Amino acid sequence: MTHLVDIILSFVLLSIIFSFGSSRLQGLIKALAFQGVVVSIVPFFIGHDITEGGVLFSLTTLLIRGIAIPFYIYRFIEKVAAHRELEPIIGYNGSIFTGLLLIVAAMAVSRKFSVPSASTSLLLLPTAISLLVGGMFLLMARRKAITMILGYITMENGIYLVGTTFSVRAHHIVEFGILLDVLAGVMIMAVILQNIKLKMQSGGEDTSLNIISKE
Amino acid sequence: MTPIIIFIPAILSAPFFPAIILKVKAFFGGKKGPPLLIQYYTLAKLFKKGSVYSTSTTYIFKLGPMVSLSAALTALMFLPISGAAPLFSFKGDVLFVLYLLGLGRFFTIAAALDTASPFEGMGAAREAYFPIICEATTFMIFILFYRLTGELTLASFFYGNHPLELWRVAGAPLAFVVTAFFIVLLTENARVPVDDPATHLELTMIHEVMVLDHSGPDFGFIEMGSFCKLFFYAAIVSRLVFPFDLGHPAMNLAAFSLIMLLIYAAVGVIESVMARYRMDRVPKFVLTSFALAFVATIITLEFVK
Amino acid sequence: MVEILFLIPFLAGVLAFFLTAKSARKTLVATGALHFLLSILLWVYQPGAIIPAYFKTTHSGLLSLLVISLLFLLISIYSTAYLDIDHIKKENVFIGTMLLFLSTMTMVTLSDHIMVMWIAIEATTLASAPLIYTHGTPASLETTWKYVFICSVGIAMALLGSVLISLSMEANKVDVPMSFSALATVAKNLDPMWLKAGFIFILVGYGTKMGLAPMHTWLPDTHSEAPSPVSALLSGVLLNCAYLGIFKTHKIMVNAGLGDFSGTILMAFGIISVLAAATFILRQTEYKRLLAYSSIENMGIIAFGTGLGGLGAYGAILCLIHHSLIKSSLFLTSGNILLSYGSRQIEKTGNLAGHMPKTFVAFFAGFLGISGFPPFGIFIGELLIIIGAFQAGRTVWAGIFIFSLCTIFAGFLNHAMKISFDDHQAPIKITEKARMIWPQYVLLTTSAVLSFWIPDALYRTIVNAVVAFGGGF
Amino acid sequence: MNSTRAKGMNMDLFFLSLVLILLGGTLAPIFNRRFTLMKLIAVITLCAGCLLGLVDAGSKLIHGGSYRYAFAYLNALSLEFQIDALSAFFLTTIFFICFCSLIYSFHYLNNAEKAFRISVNYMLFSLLMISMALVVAAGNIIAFLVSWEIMSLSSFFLVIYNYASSENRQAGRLYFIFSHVGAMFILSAFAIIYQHTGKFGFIDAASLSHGAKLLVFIFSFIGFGSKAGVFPLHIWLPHAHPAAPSHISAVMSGVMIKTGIYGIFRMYAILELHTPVFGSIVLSAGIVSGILGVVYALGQHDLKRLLAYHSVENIGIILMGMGIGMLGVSSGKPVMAVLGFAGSLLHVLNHSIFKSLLFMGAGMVLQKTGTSSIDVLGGLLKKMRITGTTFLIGSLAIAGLPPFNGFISEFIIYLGAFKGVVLTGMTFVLSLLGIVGLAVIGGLALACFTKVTGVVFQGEPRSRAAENADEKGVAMLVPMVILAGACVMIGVYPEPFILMAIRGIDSLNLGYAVIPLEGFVAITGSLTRAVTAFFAVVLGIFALRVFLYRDKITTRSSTWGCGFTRPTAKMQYTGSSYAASILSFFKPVAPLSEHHPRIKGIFPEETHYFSHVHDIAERYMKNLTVIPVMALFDKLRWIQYGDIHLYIGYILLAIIVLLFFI
Repeated sequence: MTHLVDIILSFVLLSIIFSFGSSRLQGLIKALAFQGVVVSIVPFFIGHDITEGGVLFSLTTLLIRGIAIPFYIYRFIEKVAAHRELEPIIGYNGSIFTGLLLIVAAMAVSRKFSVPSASTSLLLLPTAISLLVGGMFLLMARRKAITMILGYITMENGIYLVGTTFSVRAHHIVEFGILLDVLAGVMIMAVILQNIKLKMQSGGEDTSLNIISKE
Repeated sequence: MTPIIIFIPAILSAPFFPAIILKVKAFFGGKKGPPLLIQYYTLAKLFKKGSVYSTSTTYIFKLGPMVSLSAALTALMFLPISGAAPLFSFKGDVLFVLYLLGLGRFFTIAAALDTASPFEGMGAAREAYFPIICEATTFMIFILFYRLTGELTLASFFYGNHPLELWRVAGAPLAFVVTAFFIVLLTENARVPVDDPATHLELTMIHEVMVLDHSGPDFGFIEMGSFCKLFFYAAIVSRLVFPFDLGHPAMNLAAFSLIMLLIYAAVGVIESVMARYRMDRVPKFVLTSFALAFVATIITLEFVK
Repeated sequence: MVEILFLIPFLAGVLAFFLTAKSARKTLVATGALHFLLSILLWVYQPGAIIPAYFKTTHSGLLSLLVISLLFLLISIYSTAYLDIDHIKKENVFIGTMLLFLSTMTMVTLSDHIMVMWIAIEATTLASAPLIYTHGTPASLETTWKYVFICSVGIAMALLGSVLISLSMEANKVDVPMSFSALATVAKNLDPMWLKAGFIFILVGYGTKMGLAPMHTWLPDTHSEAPSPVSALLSGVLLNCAYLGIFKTHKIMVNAGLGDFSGTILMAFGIISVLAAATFILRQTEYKRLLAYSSIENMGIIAFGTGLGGLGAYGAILCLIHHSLIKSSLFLTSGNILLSYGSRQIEKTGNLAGHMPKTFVAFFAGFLGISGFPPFGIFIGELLIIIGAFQAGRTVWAGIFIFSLCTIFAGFLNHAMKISFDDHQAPIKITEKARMIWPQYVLLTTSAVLSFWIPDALYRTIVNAVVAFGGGF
Repeated sequence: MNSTRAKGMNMDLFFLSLVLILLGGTLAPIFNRRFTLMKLIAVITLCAGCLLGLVDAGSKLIHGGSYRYAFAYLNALSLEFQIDALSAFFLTTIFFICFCSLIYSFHYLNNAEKAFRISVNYMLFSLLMISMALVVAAGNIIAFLVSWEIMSLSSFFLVIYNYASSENRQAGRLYFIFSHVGAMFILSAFAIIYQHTGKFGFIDAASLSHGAKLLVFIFSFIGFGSKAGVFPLHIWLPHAHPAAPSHISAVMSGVMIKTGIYGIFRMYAILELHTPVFGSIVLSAGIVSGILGVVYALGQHDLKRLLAYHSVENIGIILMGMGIGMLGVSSGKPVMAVLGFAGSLLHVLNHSIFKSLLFMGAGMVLQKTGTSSIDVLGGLLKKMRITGTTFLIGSLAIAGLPPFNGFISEFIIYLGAFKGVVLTGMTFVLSLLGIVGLAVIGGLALACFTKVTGVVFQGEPRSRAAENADEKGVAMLVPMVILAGACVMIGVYPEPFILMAIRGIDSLNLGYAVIPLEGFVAITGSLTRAVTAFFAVVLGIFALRVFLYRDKITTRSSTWGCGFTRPTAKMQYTGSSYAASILSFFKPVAPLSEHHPRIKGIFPEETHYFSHVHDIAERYMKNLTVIPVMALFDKLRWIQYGDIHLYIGYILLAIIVLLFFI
């Protein structure tokens, strides 16, 4: 029987494809926000007994991942008035194609792993993997620093999915760690980015990003 | 006592034999040639004279003749002249003798270079060059002899009828050895076709040019030294071509002297019928001697096994 | 009570933000000294932790801690002199961050819980980023960006790895706290597949931080951009912290009977790193990058040794300690060179022996130490590792290893001689200050002494640390 | 520090001497303010140390037996030292030569401006001595390697003593790289031993399998060979030895490179390689380096470089002796074995004596004329009688001529080789080649040193510098005289020294009962007699000469120019031209490149000629190692050109690849 979670997760998978295909930052951010919301509510749907601590964590995560970060980045883009174009290193069609392949591969791979709580959902592991690798793909395939941050967050979503849903007695310390990671990571990156923007008025943001330095 | 009795006259007769060469050459030239005792006269004349020393020279210049002469003399002490027992003999004296002659050569060259004369340097360079190959040959020959006799002394090779033994075991190949050694003789003693002692142009000389500046008794020593050296090699060759022991020392001596005459004559003949090689040809000529010795060794090993 | 060790520098750091440059410096040195004192005391008494679930004094931790606090003390002293010449706009911020950096690193060495260690290491990244950005030039900015980004991605991997390890507990319903010490005891019961996966992610993650090729890419830029005291800290201490994570995980693997798996992977990374270092040292043009690559080399050596186990593991720990001592001294010296020649280019330097004899001695001694010559400890470390490699029958690996070591030596020698002896007329910008020399000398002397005599306590600690890998003799 | 003392207290005398040397070394920099005082203190203390060590080593050599010590090291390891007859023999050599060169250094290092550097030089020198002594005394892997590396280190610094010149820096670089790579080879050889025995000591290394032994021997042979300067691993040597100050070159060329020889001896001893293959390797290597060494020497224009190449030659001779010894063992001929090894060991001693003597002579020339380029010198014998004479003696010795020490060792090696000639198969062929090789080497060495003495010390000075040279500095003359005396002494009365060498090889445990020494004593005795005879003859001739020259007028005039009336010093035969014809014979192995503008016109302007003999080893070493390695690593450099996206890719790649291994 298909689990309710699977339906949501399939949307997440779609969002990955979409994010691969979207040529504009805004689109990317929307996809991201969606992912953030989903991954943070997934735990509710998985049949664990939910402790209030768990609820608290999930809500904070929802707040941060689904709302705070995307909003912050949205504002940021407005502020630095970055070009809306993404300047892909790998083209959109190519990216979409890769995305599809990626999902298929993820499916195949996840067959091989025996998840402790596999009973609950089939798509969980594939989605996690797809998010993870998809995030890295964005890191590699998009030239803009801002996009790289987005990719990083996608990756984090994947990790979060694994971390929260698979370890049954959800170790809060784990969740806390992940939270700290994404928060701190994104914050400091944004700060640097801002500085870059300020420093490199001349060339605009892009110059700072396909920076080529000596080996 | 016999060694001394043999040794002294040998030394004294050393200056005699070269006269034969001159005679033979003269004969070929259709001339009467110098008296047989010419070399003795020369020596006497030189010993009477005083000397002129170049301002460039040092004590090495004076040392040279003495050392080369002494080396040659000492070498003769180890040689069983006419198959009689030598003055000295010990395990490996062959090496000692060869290196002693080397010492003599070192000082001849050093003395030559002492004069700062470009010509003598030229001669010295050649004197340093060709004997290297000769030594290789000589050692090759002695390796062969060692295989045959298991000894490493001149005495064991050339005493009494030991040479006969060599012939018996080695057989025909020993002829090669004799040839090789004869070539060595020509080279080491600066004879045609390696060097022409009678030429006029210093540029083409080896031994003669090196001693240009020596005069008086010093030059006498040098002459004497080269006579002894020639005598040394000739004596060895003679033992090889006439390996027999006639029983009595006197008869041996007679036979020996005869053979020596023949050898010197042969040298004379060669000098008369051959021209001196171009300098860059000489190494090839000397190398043939090494090749001969080598072939001889390899062939003989078949018999000795 | 061990928490004090990282709390004190933390508070001091926060305090420093509100101080003037002068007093901030005092705080820096004072904290360094206090920290050193405390870690000595820690060695003596080995007290328990307030939160034993998270913190614990382990043998490996103690070793790194001692190295850290010794290095920090000396580096802080050097920095006071360094800051006189190399002017930094917000000095108190700089010093404050340094102290925070210290506290995070101390936390790494003391943390026993997998997640806590991960958090601590993440924190080191965050704390060190401002230090690298100190000069605020576009280049340094770019470098900082690279550093933060690559490390964050790496660390994220490590995070996933930690999660997977918890999964490996779930899989077999193992119910123990997620602490290295606890897991090491029950390692046998963990689910091997998830454990392997976890190890791989942790290795890659922390390996990125430790500077193992091919994840080392952030390291050269960072070390050459950062002010020399910072590079010294990064190379001498931070890398060890990352290594600590790998080391402890590897221990779990060994106890779980997966030692061959993890060991081989470690060795592979080690060899790759050494080769990578060789590649870039041969034709290097900047001496700070040169030193950075040499750090990569040494991390490779250490990983290789750890993977070998036995003699190799012991050698690896020796290399770890001595590398920290020598390399940080080298970076401090490079600071002197940079300040006096005003260029990072090897081309622009020369005749160090003539211009600054004292610095030259520190520099060349450091070079000899780092390339494995007695009387410095890396010599004996490498010796043991190579012998260990043969002992383990890894002849081919050893062959490649030795080959790369020789190449690196050749390359490094060329540059070192260029810097030390080549002709150079242009005048020197600074005079040699005592405070900019003797910290290096202390470090080098320590290494020299330790390579002939190791205190028994230290020796026992080392052996206990590596005993799991059949270390010692 | 628990030192398990074996025989009484004279073991500790050894370490006492080392401590004394160390003291001398450390005192020097302390007193560097007072130049002469510093030199005095340093030289005296160091000399005292050397003498002490000399006495100790000598007594150990005489009393035989082996003395062991162990010091706890790094809690679990230990530094073990063992002095047996072999070590003692090398120790004797080391301390003797160092002693001489220390005395020499007192006047050689006379530049007061460089006081500090000179004091450092003394410190490093003391380190070098200590490390050399410890190398030959080392009893386990760690002790050996530590001492070995310190030796390389100190000698490297001594080579770049005068680092202002880029050649010296280059030389030092080359040398350092070679010694490090060599050390790595040695290390891996030892590691293989450890792999099989599981011990850091050398004991029961003999239990290795034959394959392992072969591997160990090859590795260690490469390692030690590169230190000893075996062709083709010698290429650092002709660069490094000229670069170092002469008293150091004397020590490096005289004794330091012998530690390589010691290593090979030691490996042979501990591995008990009683199969022919090892002997064959060593002997062939010996022949090649012997001949090529002297050929290249003949082609050199720089005095010290020339001498350096002669070290290669003599190492070749030493190895030939060793190889013959090994072949003797493998083919069950004890006498041949003893002859070979004894000859080899004795040549170690002899070479160290005359080579350091020659380097000191070269140093004197260099210091007084400011150049060591052969073709601009000349006529020095008139200005430097003692230097010239001792140098002449050294040349005669190195050319292996009687009655000097070089001849003795070569003589014994010859005897051994001749013993091998009666055998069959490989042994026969190699022995034959060995003998011929030795003969050729002898001839070439003679040519080479007639060139040196003739061009440098005889004839007319070719330059201003050479004209007004002198030989001030007693401290420099004394050691030269001592060494020259030693040359003659060993040459005339070799018995004790040969017995010393034979005692030295006792510790090679060849698996034979000790064979009676009468035979050898007999040989030495007869050598002495023969030499005496020769001397008698010389005296006789001399007497005759005196007699002939009584009341004769001997006049002096200029050399007879063969009709050319205005000779100049420039017209003399130069060293290059002297060697040209011989070199042409060896063109294939010693390619000669010449540069000189062609002479044109009836009145051609001034021209010049320059020739250089290429060392094929140097050529091929570069093409076969350096260039490929560089190319390889240059190819790898693309992996990091600064694109952060690529870097992320690496991380992903690493993970994906690793996941396959689960």
